[in-house]
Amino acid sequence: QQAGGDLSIGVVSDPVTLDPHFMGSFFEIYAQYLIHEPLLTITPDLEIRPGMASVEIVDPTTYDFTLRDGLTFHDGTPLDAEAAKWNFDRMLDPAVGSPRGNDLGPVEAVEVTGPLTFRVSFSEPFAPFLSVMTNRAGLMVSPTAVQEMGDDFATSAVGAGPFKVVSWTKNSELKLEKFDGYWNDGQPLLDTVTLRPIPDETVRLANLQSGTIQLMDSIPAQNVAALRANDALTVHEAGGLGFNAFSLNVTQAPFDDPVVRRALQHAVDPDVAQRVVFFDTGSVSSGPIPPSHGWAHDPDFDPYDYDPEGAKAMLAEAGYADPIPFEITVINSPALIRMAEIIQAQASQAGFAPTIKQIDGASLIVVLRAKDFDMSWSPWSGRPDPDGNMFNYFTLDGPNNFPGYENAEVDGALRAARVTVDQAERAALYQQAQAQIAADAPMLFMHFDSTLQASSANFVFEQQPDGSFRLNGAGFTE
Amino acid sequence: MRYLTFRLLAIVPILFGISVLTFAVVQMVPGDPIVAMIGLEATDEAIATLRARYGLDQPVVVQYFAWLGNVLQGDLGRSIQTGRPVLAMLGDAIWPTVQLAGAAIFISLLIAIPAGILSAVRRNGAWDFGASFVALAGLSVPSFWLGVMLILAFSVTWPIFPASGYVPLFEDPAGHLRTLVLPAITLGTSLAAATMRMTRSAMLEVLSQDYIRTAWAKGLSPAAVITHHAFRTALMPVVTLLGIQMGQVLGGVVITETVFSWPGIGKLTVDAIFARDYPVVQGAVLLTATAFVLINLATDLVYAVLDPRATG
Amino acid sequence: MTAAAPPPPLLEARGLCKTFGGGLSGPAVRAVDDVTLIVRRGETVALVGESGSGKSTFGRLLNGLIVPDAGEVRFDDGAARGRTQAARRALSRKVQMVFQDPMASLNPRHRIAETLSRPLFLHGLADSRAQARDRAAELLEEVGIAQDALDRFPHEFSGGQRQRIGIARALSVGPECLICDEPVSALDVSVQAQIVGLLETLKSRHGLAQLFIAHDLALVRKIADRVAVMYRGRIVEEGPAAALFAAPAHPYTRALLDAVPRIGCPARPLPIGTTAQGAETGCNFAPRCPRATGICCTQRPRLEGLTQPTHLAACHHPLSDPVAAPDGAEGQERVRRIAAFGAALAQKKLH
Amino acid sequence: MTASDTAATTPARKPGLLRRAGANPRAALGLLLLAVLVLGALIGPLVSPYDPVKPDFLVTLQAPNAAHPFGTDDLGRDIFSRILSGARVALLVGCVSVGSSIIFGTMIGLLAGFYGGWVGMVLMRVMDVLFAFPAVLLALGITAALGPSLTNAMLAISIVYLPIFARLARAQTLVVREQTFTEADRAMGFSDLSIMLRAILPNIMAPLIVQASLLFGDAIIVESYLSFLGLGTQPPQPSWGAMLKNAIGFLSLAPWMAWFPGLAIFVAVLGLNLVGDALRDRLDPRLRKSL
Amino acid sequence: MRTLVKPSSKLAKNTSVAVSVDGLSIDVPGPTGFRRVVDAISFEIPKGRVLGLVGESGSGKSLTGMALNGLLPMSGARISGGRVHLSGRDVTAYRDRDWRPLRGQVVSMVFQDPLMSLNPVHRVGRQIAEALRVHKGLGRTAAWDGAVAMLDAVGVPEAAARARFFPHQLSGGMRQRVGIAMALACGPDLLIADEPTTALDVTIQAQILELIDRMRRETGAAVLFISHDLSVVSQVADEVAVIYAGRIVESGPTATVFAAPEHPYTIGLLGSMPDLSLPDAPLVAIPGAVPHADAMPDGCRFAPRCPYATKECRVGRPLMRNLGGGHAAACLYVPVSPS
Ligand SMILES: Nc1ncnc2c1ncn2[C@@H]1O[C@H](COP(=O)(O)OP(=O)(O)OP(=O)(O)O)[C@@H](O)[C@H]1O
Ligand SMILES: Nc1ncnc2c1ncn2[C@@H]1O[C@H](COP(=O)(O)OP(=O)(O)OP(=O)(O)O)[C@@H](O)[C@H]1O
Ligand SMILES: [Mg+2]
Ligand SMILES: [Mg+2]
Repeated sequence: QQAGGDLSIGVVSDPVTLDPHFMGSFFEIYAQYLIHEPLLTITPDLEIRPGMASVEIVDPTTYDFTLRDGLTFHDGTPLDAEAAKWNFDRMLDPAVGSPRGNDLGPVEAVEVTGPLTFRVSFSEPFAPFLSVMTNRAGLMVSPTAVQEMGDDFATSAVGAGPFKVVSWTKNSELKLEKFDGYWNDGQPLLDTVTLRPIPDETVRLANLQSGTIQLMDSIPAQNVAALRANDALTVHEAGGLGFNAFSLNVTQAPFDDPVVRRALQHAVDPDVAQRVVFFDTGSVSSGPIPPSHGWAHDPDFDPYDYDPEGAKAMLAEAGYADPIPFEITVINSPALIRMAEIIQAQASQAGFAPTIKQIDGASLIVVLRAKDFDMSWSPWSGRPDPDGNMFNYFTLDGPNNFPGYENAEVDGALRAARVTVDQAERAALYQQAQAQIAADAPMLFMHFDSTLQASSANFVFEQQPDGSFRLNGAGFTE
Repeated sequence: MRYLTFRLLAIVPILFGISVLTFAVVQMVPGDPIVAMIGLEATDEAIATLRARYGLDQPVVVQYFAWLGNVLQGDLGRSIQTGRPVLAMLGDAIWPTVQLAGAAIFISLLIAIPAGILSAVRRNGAWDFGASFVALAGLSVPSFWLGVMLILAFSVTWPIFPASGYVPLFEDPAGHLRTLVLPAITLGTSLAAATMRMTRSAMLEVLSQDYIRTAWAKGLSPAAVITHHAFRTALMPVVTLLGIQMGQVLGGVVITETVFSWPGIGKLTVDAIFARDYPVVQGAVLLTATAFVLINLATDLVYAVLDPRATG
Repeated sequence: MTAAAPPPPLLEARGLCKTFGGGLSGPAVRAVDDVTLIVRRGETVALVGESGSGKSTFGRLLNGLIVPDAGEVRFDDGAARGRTQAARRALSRKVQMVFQDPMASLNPRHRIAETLSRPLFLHGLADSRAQARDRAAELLEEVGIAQDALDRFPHEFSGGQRQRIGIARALSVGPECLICDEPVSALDVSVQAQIVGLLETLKSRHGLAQLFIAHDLALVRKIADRVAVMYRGRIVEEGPAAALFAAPAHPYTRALLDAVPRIGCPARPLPIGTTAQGAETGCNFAPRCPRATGICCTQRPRLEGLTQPTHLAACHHPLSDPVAAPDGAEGQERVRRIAAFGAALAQKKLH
Repeated sequence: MTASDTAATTPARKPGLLRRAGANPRAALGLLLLAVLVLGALIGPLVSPYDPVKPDFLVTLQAPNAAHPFGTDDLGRDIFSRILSGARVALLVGCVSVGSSIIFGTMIGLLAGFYGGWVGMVLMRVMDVLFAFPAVLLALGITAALGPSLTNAMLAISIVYLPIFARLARAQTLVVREQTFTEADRAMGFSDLSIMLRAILPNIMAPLIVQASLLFGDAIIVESYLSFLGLGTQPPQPSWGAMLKNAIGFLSLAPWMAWFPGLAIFVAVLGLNLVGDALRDRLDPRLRKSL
Repeated sequence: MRTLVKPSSKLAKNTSVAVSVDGLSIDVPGPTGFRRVVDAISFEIPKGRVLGLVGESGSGKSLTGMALNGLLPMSGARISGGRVHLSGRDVTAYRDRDWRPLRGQVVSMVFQDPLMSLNPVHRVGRQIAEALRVHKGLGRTAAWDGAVAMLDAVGVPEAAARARFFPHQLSGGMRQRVGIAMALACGPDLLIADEPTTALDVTIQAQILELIDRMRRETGAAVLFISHDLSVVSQVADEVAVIYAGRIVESGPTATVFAAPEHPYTIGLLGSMPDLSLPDAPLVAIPGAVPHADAMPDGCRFAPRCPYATKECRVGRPLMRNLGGGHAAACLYVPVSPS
């Protein structure tokens, strides 16, 4: 690896906004960790390390942060305790409407305790907090820039990360260049990074093959085998943090009946999707906790076997004579449609009569929030902590509780896990919740996706499970 | 002059109609820019806050007239998603589209006009058959497909042109042209097909006119008859078609721009629709429609120049 | 025509005016300008004039196809009609039209049977398909077309046959007056004679009155009882055919007659006048008229009776000398041979 | 010179279909391709060897072979059966969208052309609005608003085509309205409605039908665009456009997935356009004259 | 007076003959193959003379005219027999390339519809100048001046200004003058006027006829004047040829033919046409219609419509019989006995 070089990254879609406090779509993470940097960092195997700040856990509800000396934002203003507090306040201010407020859990107060130190205190213990600080809510923006730029901040963010924004041509390229004032000496190696949105996976791959880009996100699973055999390219696969699943609307027929939901779990064989849709990348999923959450993941957890006849029998026993019709809502992407088609085909062998409804991404969110579906794809890109994968989904009024699932026991377990500090204890609580969720079957878990990326063979970087790019240490060889 | 004023005035109700239609369609689309923007994690309060901030909690009619009032003052508003002024976004996106559309039309004319003329002059000959076949093949290839094929052929198999991307003209003219080639061919192909067929039928019609016989009877060479006499008049329906095509191109660039990651109006509009970014959708559609109407007016004027009878 | 009291007017136009255009589409054209004309029962009135003089417009005004700006049309002393569909329909039973271009006047997509039976149904002259078909066949026979024409399309006929079909259609509703707008000018000479013959036959058989619009003066002279000459929307001369042809009073009529090519003597082109103004306020013809004087440019001449009260002209300086009678000597042999040809035809009953 | 050699005209022979086909090979080819399309759509379900929507996960991505002449797709469905089934969709899209837009467009154009004045003005301005509205975006908006489905895609396509037919019908009506036979009908006392429907309508149909045949092919392509954007037919229903879109992801792995739907679209569009061209040549009297 | 219509002619060496047509036959494509629509016609026109070619629609007049201009192949027709000589050269087998220098220069044409036959998008001056530039090699301005002079010569007032007009800005009569100016610009030996007055009003028609007459006197061009109107032909033609169904049935000096027509068809044609000078002449219609090219009767083609026809008329083509004074007719029974 050598210093210097220009990297072009082919990504799936342009970020919507560069303001981390308002990022809502998955595609923003491509740029976020390059422009901004979280207070704490996380390794690819999810170990939390000090970054711009170090932290001391005073007690389960009190955290003392110490910022490095001499941190500056790209605009030269200092990143000190005041600036950090300002960031927290912005995220927490209901008038601002930032979705980060929810990430931060029960924060009670942020106090500046010195020029470079501040304390975050909670009303109750919040175990995932440190992992949250390695993620979206840990990203600090320049208060001066936000105040001066107003609405324009979203397009020309000013952070303290290794790269700063040079120009952004919407839908064409986001040009970043090395930030000279970056705290981590010798980093980054690259001179410039250009993010180029190329929505079509085939075209994106063509760009990599023709050398217009040196790194691409989301290679199509079906091409992985062939690409691995190609010496000029390197394929990177890392288990993702999220899950690929469908919500079953438990508030209305037919999925208000747990028997029907359980029958559906027996009717569908995620192994087929694993092979046909994902070409043996990633892994089959039975619950919300992916293998990458090593300490919480239970590899033997497999509550439902594939048993179409059994499913049929269950339904017959429960008095369903005719095939049960329902609609599978899914967004328009070849792989997801393929998955929906598989579910449709398998379910119709087991006493169901599903149809597929394709919608666009924006509609999906509306559909999910309005519970205007029978069964809907509800993706989750995942967080480094199981809390991030479960709390919002399965607590009683969790914002992502799309199925309308209500189970006091699960709710209790998830809340308890939040305030529990001991990891083993937490793992037990999550597995207990996972088992109960499986029994109630408000969701159909299909797959734990891998993060699939490819690069030119001469480009070396450390792949992140969440698919984001954190390019400290990344560079070209030779 | 009076005619021009009349025509310009006639544009106003059309644009008004278009803005109403756009507003109506956008309102009918389920979804909401705020939800689309902040995604799955948004809380209801956050959504309400942001809705109020962008005036989306107002009745539709109020929103429309507020928007219209601003438009009349030259303010198209700001994107809800990115907060950028719509006018600036359109300004950025228009050049790539104009370049792409221009190049596509140029390529299509380069192919279509000679092919159409030849095919008409050698009617039912091998040339006619061959050219028509190729033209129809052009019509029947969906551009998303053609685009991908061109990329695989000319960037991967024979790496001559970049697979996609946009290089601004003034930054790197050579690079610009290189990135322009494949998308322009993709878009130009279907245009060429239509133009070629129109040229052919217009030429066929003109060639059967009495004044062509007069031209022959004067002893002119075939080249003179075909270019000076026949093509000159056959050009008129072709120009009209071009006007309509240019308008359609503005809408039709969507696919090409998506495939080639070309940062133009089409991609902007589609993204805005999918993001429910109302101000952007409205601005983009209004821009496209205005361009369409103006281009059609321009072709009518060109028509008047080409056809002295029209200026009566 | 006898000297006895003239038959009562059948179709009467009083002070008809029609202006086209104006506004955005260009300058206004006074196509018909204060025209009064009467067609009596059983009479053939010819309306002649150069192209664009407003003949067709006048014909269409008479038939209610277009609405006059001023003036009125009366039929058979009936009250002026309104513009309603019913009124138009009632009029159309009395007054029918034969058009210039026989191909264009027949709907190319309708079989002849349909063309002929639709009017019958419309006017309640037939109740059933079979009845309408029988009647259509009768009509075809009357105009000299074989019955098998019923199931064919217009393009399968020759020009003359099409015009016969057009006439049959006009006859289908039993009109009392036919407006023939240049019914033969698109036809071959030999066919012209056939159609003119047919119209003459029908006239005598049904007592049809005719307004015969034409520009062929030679033909008009053969068939018309009365002739009206139109120039730029106005009638400049009107009178019994014989009188008008023998001694045209208006310089325009005279020029028109002179320009007609005749076998054996050269035609004289209309002289191009020198005065360039006057048409607005004075006589329309003044700018081209060799006899025009100051008054012609300032004062509009009225259509007035001359020596004969039935022969009217709108001219400040009417001509009074008769046209030199053709000696016709060199044509005698031709006439003889034509007559013999006619006789031979009659004898052979070739048809 | 004698009479015999002057009367030497070739004996009249009935111009049979084949002979005429030989005279216009383009039209013949077009008709042939069209026949293939229609036949495929009609008897497709009878002859197709497999259920076009039923996956068979044991035979995914098989190259063309004896059991699957066109190969199988990523879910193991028989491409041949899907192509046949897609022919129905193509035909349906063409017929319904072009059919409804020709009906309403003609009505609008006929009214606007016949009456002119305010009625015509307002109708045509509305059409202008639709026309100036970018077609793909209009379709996008409609399907986005009403939800993606084949029906809505067809609705969108027909709205896009509506002004094309309306304008054409109006232009034709303006011409035919001035023709003598309409005047003859009026002189006969026929009502406006009767004149419009019986006299004018049949005479303006020819160019409309030509246009329809061309747009029919276009509709198949537009449906593929909508499918590309996820707004067309819904899975698992195969439309050629959707199949093609899906195939793009497998170009290197299973190129046959793209060959056959691409070929099907080509054949259909080619056939329709050839037939449209031939119709245009036949129905346009000016061109016929020069024949 | 010369005999214009010759049963068989030696090669015309006499260069005072502008055009000589010998046994010309023309075939046109039909649905069932080629069919003959002009059948072995012969005539010649000396310089400065006018031959009137009259006949009903479809009789082959225009095709004959086109044959003299080499334009037949454009409409798919072809010469299938006979010879055509233009100013002494045999052009029968000329190809388009050979024709080009002749067109406009040796032979030129005036068409029926002056609006349709002028290019709507070019100024009339340019359309005339074009011929001068091609044939006379004139420069742009010289050709333009020539065009203006030509317009002046054909009686277009304010020629310099009118040259800048587009066809639609001129009246019908003016347009036809432009057409004539264009045809005569390069001083052709032969002018073919195909119904040049049919689309015009009588008053304008008289002017155009006069113009054609004057121009042929001034330029010495021979004129083939095609018309279906006998009285118009009688105004300009020195000689007439009456054509019926692709065959010439009668020809001769104009005065002779019209004073004493011999062929029953000519008589019938004259009888169908009222003449203002002879108000008493009966109007006689020829029954029936011109036979269709696919169903030509054997023998005399007029026989089915002819009141004098006998059995003999139905076999064999009646030959042109010389009746003296250049007058000839193709009828078995000429001269027709009056009774
Ligand atoms: N519908 C119309 N709109 C505008 N102008 C018209 C219309 N109809 C006729 N005119 C004009 O009115 C004048 C008279 O036309 P009209 O057709 O009555 O003449 P005409 O004597 O029948 O001529 P022709 O012999 O050529 O048939 C012409 O100048 C014509 O251009
Ligand atoms: N290009 C052609 N193809 C086929 N048939 C043709 C062609 N041109 C002329 N004809 C036929 O040849 C015959 C003679 O045509 P021509 O044009 O010479 O007649 P014409 O005497 O000039 O008639 P008109 O008075 O109508 O101009 C007609 O029957 C016509 O239908
Ligand atoms: Mg008229
Ligand atoms: Mg002719």
